[in-house]
Amino acid sequence: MNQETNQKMALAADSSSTREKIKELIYATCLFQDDLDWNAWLNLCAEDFEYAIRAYSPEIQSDMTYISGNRDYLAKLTEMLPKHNSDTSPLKRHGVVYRVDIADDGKSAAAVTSFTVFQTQLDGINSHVDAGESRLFLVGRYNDRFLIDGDEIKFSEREVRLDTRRLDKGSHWPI
Amino acid sequence: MNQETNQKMALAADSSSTREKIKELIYATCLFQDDLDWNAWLNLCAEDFEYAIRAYSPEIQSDMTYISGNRDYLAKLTEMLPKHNSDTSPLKRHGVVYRVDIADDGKSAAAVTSFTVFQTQLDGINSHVDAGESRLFLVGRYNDRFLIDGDEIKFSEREVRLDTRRLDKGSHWPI
Amino acid sequence: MNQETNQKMALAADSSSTREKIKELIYATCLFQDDLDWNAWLNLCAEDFEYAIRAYSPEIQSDMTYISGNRDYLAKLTEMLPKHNSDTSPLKRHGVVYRVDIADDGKSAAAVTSFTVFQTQLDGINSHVDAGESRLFLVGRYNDRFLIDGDEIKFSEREVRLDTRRLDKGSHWPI
Amino acid sequence: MSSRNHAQWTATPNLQPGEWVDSRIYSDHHIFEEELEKIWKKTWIPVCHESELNNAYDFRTMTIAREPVIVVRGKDLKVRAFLNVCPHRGNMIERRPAGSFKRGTPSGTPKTMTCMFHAWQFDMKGRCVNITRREEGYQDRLCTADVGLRELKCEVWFGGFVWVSLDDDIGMTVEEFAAGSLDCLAPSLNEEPLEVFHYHKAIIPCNYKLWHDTNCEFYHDFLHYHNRITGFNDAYFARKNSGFKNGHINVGSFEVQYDQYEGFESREALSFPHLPPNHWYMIDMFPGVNFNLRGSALRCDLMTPLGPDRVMIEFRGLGLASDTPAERQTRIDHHNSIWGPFGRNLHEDLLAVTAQGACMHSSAEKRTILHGRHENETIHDENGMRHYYEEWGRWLDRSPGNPDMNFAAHKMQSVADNAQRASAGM
Amino acid sequence: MSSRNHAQWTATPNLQPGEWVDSRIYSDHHIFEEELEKIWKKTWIPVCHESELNNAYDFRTMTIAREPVIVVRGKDLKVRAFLNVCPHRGNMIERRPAGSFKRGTPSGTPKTMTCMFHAWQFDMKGRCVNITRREEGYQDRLCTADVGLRELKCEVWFGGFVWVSLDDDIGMTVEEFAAGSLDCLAPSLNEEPLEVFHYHKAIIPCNYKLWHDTNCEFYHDFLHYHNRITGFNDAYFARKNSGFKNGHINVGSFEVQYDQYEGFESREALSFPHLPPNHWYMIDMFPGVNFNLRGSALRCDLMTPLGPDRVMIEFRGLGLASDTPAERQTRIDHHNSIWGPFGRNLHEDLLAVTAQGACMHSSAEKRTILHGRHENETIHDENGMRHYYEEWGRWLDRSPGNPDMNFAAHKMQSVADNAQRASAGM
Amino acid sequence: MSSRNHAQWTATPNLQPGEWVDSRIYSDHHIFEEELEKIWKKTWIPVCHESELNNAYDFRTMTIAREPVIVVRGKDLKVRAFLNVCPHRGNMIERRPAGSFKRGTPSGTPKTMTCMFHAWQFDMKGRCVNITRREEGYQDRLCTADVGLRELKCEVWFGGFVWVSLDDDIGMTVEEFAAGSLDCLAPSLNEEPLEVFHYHKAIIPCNYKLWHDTNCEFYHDFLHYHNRITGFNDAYFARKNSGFKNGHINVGSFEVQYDQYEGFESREALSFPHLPPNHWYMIDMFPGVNFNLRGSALRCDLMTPLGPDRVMIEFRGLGLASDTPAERQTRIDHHNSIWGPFGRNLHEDLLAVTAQGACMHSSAEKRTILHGRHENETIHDENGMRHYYEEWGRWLDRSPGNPDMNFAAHKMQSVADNAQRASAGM
Ligand code: FES
Ligand code: FES
Ligand code: FES
Ligand SMILES: [Fe+3]
Ligand SMILES: [Fe+3]
Ligand SMILES: [Fe+3]
Repeated sequence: MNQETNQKMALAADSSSTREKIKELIYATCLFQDDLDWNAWLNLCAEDFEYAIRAYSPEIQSDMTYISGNRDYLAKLTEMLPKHNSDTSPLKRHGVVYRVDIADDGKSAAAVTSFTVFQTQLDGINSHVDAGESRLFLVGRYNDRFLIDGDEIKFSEREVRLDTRRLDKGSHWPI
Repeated sequence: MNQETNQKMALAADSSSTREKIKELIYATCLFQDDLDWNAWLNLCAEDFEYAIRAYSPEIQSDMTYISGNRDYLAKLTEMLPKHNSDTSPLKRHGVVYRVDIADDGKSAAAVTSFTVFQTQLDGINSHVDAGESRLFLVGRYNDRFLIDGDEIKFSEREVRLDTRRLDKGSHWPI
Repeated sequence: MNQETNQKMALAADSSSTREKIKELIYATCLFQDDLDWNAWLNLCAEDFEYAIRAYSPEIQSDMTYISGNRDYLAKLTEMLPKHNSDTSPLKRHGVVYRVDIADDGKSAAAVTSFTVFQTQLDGINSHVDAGESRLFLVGRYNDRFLIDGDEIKFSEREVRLDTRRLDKGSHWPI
Repeated sequence: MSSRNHAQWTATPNLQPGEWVDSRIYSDHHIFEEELEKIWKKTWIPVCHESELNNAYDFRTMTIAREPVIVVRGKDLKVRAFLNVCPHRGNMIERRPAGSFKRGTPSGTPKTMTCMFHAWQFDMKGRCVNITRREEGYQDRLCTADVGLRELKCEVWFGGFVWVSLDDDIGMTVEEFAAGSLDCLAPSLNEEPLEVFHYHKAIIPCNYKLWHDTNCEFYHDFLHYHNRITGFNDAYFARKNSGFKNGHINVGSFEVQYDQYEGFESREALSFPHLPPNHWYMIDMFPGVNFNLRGSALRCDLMTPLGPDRVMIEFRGLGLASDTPAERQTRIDHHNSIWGPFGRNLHEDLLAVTAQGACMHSSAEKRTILHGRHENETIHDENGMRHYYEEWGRWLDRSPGNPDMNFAAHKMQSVADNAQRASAGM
Repeated sequence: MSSRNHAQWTATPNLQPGEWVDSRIYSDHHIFEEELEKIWKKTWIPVCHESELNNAYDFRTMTIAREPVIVVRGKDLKVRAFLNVCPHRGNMIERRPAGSFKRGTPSGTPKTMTCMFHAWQFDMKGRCVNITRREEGYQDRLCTADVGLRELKCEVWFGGFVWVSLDDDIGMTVEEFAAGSLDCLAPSLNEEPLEVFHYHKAIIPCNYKLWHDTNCEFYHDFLHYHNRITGFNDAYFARKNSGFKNGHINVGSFEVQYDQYEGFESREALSFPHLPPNHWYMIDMFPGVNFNLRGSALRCDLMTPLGPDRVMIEFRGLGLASDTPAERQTRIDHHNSIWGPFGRNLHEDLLAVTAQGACMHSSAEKRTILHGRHENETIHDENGMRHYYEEWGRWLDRSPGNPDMNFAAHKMQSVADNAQRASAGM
Repeated sequence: MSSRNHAQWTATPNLQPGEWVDSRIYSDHHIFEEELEKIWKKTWIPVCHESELNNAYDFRTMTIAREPVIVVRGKDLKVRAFLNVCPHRGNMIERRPAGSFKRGTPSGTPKTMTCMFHAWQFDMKGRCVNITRREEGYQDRLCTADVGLRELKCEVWFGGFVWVSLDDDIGMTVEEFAAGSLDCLAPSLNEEPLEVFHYHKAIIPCNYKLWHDTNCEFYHDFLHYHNRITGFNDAYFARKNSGFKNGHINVGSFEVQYDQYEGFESREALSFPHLPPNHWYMIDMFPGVNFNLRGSALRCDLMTPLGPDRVMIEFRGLGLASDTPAERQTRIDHHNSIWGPFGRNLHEDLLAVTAQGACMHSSAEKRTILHGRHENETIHDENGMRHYYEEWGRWLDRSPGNPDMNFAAHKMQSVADNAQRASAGM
């Protein structure tokens, strides 16, 4: 095993471990958000993290933004949740990271995750009959971007791109 | 590439391969259980493996155990299935391992898997009309624990934590 | 760290990277097929790639093939789609690679992926009311085979094995 | 011995009236609506257990015959029930299944029920304590005294179950309604406080009475490998199945051989107070409630009819409030092994009524359902069902054997038929 | 030439009675229930193929007009049909779609049908062979001879299809019912045993007759790129569309140019017996069955109406039982290319009737549906549908053009209208 | 001050007739069908906005009262509406929600609407321009002139909304129908072209009128933390709620303090033309339309009743067509913060009507719904709803307070009651 091979292996291992870390980060957001731990979620995001939920409408034949904001905005929004009346039926994000692309300079990356969100009814309708029933809520993709700074990787951007556009009551929670 | 780097790489590779093996083990349980190969499933479990299905009930505001038992109990239960009348509509467990934590001493690990279970109707209702239709059956998480002994990794514990509490006919099968 | 360890590590890393590449290939087909990019999909397949959708029918107690063909056949079929009237409601394949087995000679591999397909209604029914609603469409597995030629890995076979047999309108699109 | 043609299949069975029912009582839309009005809105329902609302300001919500109900425990610790409907514009006041009003809600202050819509508030006695901007909007035309909640009759009875009736004029207590049917278990349940440890729900595509029938008879032991292996002996078959006023029944006890089922164990160590080891009592109350005590664990089924071919069943498991954690876990295991959603018997029972329901969906042909076994009123007798449907016929004023006929005609018919059969030597 | 206002749109079409129908026949709840009673419960239905129950004790289950049916092959290899309903308490006896009674079930012994609920047992001739604890529970009041299954008329006919009727008094054989409509394919299907290789189902939100219409006419070739490219020539348009007694029709054959569609191939090598190469016959039987032979593969559609705007269609594909595996695979490929759930034509057909159904859901406005093409009774003529609805009107005693009118009035009206039009020189 | 029993709960409220409605108007099946026939098929509906079909040959599809509708822009750029139903066999002509006929379709040539089933074709004026194989099939019996599409009344009015009516004889323009209710926003909307930037739909299990009620009153400010924090001051409560002919209402404006809600900002910079900074107008049109302008973004809700306890609401957001991308993004953000599917208010509103609907499902008991607040016709007055239900009663000829009574009787009753109360000094 010569020096060059050694270096190539090291680099490959490096990029493969970055790739794994990125997947873990994405999956961590699913867990944190499912558990309504908004702070833990936002702590995985860079200061100037930008979040948006978007969908293409075949009705108006145009791309739409359903909500957007930076980390600060999301922090405020989630802090104020207790002041609002919400459907608190738990959501479970079920994502699979389909693709991770690390920039040539190793300083940023992008990832595509296919997800579904299931909602288990709690207090959104007639709880005596409906609570405890799980339903498909959303289908879409996460298009994420990352900043890589040595060992530290943070989300710089998340676009939630929804297929589902029958949103019914919608939600107070970031997806 | 010095000795130290080499060692760090070896350790990292080791832990990353343990991580991969754990994911593979979890996915293997999904395949085995989907295929009703209960023995193959239980062979992945340690002698004193403990299994439980649990859920929190917002109705009685308390944690519940829906079934629990050790490997032996599960072996007996699954062996006796042919003596029982069951809905044999096939289930497909759709899990994504979200998190693997290996203990510092490398002797045990824990993993969190988000799952959905889909049921394709067979003989549970009016098969002429319903058989072949797939429906969402359960949403939840696997909280698994593992024993690591050198190359050998075994399940020491599985908690199936359900969101879904409208269980309708329920099931004779471990989830 | 001796020479032998070094070699073992290199081999392990190799097989683990092949494994990763195979997963990425499978996930790439999900993305390409979701996006109706049939060419990009078929470019991941070997010349003599064989594709089939199969299911077991408990009604006629026999295995069935619902469609089958080689790469060429699929290319023709997908090219001719614009001449056909189709339900163009977007599908999202949600797959998790459960198992990758690399042949001992390292020249081929097999993989099992558990998948669900969700359909977001567009033009298949009464679009005013239904468009934008997501529904479970199919549950099944991909049984894939691969040819490995040095760095190049290609699909040699895909069997889509469906649990779902209530297919309603069916589809003009390969799953 | 042969198969039957249509005429033979649809002929009146050669049994006594009352020994069969017409399947339309399980499937007809009109009869179903009548049952809600004439039975379910006129009876006592054990909607939950007091341990589900232990503290002042705790609440539980549910529905009876589709009407939203809330049960709350007052500052005075008394449990009261109300329609969970706001007097202003009919909103459901509380959406959660359970919780506490001790803390405030986004639109409301602590210790009150607040309708989130326009924030009208009510105290634990159902009195309206605040109308937002009342003076501005209602001047002297409407005051809080006019818009209290609708209070419902409510009793805590029989081991701490909370019973509610939608009928102000029901004219009997729960005890009177039970008419002695609860007595066999009362000592075991009233000795010390109970606690719910299990709750799950099933929505099944069958009529609620099919579930009640299954609970009322043990002839379906053949469905359960567990019952056959742990039960079948002389004592088992000698258990009495007794009817009580108002359509209730009891099934007497015997000693179950739990250890005959591989992996299961004796329940002796954790028997409920005053219950002999491994004994098993069952009470089926009209119109759709079941109490079932198998040694160490009490089960209660409550049916909520959702349609002629749709029922929600809520399953509760209860132990003693004084249980140690280890005792509790054992009770839970005992409960689950047979009765849990992943247990051996419950799945089989639900499977059977689903299949039965698939033949008695709301547009199915009329069929004859036999309830004609006589076995000295022991557990394979079908007297439990005959007793139930006699009561059912009375409440609806319909004949269960021919719901197009009224109940009096049915009784006379029975008498006449019997006389005729007797004189014909049948 | 212009668009139309409401009055023009709803005016009676300037066509002969019988050349249009009222859309309410596709959407009205009451008419739908009447169809089940007066048509579907009174006719022969090919519920499955004999190859689905090859051996003694094999069974298949299904429903006809919502009634559960089981077909079993006896020890004597004869195929018999029964209601899949237990005479005891109406449970569905067998829940599986298919299987064998050779092995026992959890609640039953081998070679019998066992109702899992209380384990009553029946033999393959529908005779009750065991009532559990009969003596204890029924004494001399009920014996097995009283409680046989309800047997249904059953014939194996036309290439091995299993035909069942719920009507004991149907008064005609399948052959008589078919009235010659099956003759065109009989030589091809009866020469040697067939085998089902394909089964799938679709539940479509449209009336079953919309699917039957589509099967009855080829005018919708414009929907199918495959048909246009492989079919349109003089021979194609010359195919005859012929009516038979009882509402059935045939579509005559011609030679399809399969190789005109890229990727498809000639089916010559695997033609069914006695069928000229690449030829294509179609039979549409009243009230909702289709047989379709395209060279190498036979398709059969069976409709099960689920509601006025909901139909289940079961699609079967058949080859010869003697096929080698390679031959079979080729037949399967041929079948799938057009007719499979991922094939070119089936998806288009189902898409079209779904869209049609969306305009004729159960609360839609009444519209006029035109069946007025006359093209010498060739395949773009709409005579197939006219023939069908004439029969339909007779069975229901309703006019298809105005279902509020009875059939006789409709016929007289037609004659009168014709006379009037003729005298008016229209 | 106390809770109430059944008699008290169901007593007629001590308010003036018109100050309450009977909950059955929100739940009765029969009333619902009547509403579709007598109201929804007889009125003007703003089905979409002209910016959704900008170019010649662009189209949009939708339904009104379950009838499929298509709106197309002609070569002459005029917008026309038709039933989206084929005159041949009733297929839905176009399945897509939107698109262009400029390009051909698999079964059709460019610049025509083609029914994919048998490829009949229509131009943008609804004229039939091609019947496939017409001569062969219809000879001289049917020609394209006979089978044009059903054209519907259609106007582009009020900032570019496209209004359609199913009633040829509606006898009034949109302007006349609006009866001045649109005037308050007309200057802001008609100054320059608007553009839709937001569309989403909700299907909610409640009656459509419950959503309209919510849009008609601001008393539910208590539901919205955002409203309480940004609104409550004297100017807020002084906003006028004014009725117009035909059941429409307006809510007057004031200056919202957006920056009081953490994270939100003033909308001053992007005010719609002629609108004072941060002002807010609302128009509720009978029977189920809402226009809502909050400074920088216009929202429009269109209801499509799907059943007595089911409504689809389409939400649109609009800005100025001349917006720069940055301006547009700001408008979108403003719109979303409150009104988007993930915004603060919309979720709360939908949650409330869902809960209200759960108490007024189609089999719920009759209740009294109070609309009795009088606050000088300002925003916490409930005069908006009183105004609406007066109109509703007129169209259906039913009393909203007792739908078993006709409207005239209701009016007389009101007068009599008032007189009686007055004389009784109530
Ligand atoms: S509906 Fe309860 S406060 Fe208005
Ligand atoms: S219902 Fe079949 S044996 Fe009782
Ligand atoms: S239905 Fe439109 S062309 Fe036939
Ligand atoms: Fe049981
Ligand atoms: Fe076709
Ligand atoms: Fe609001």
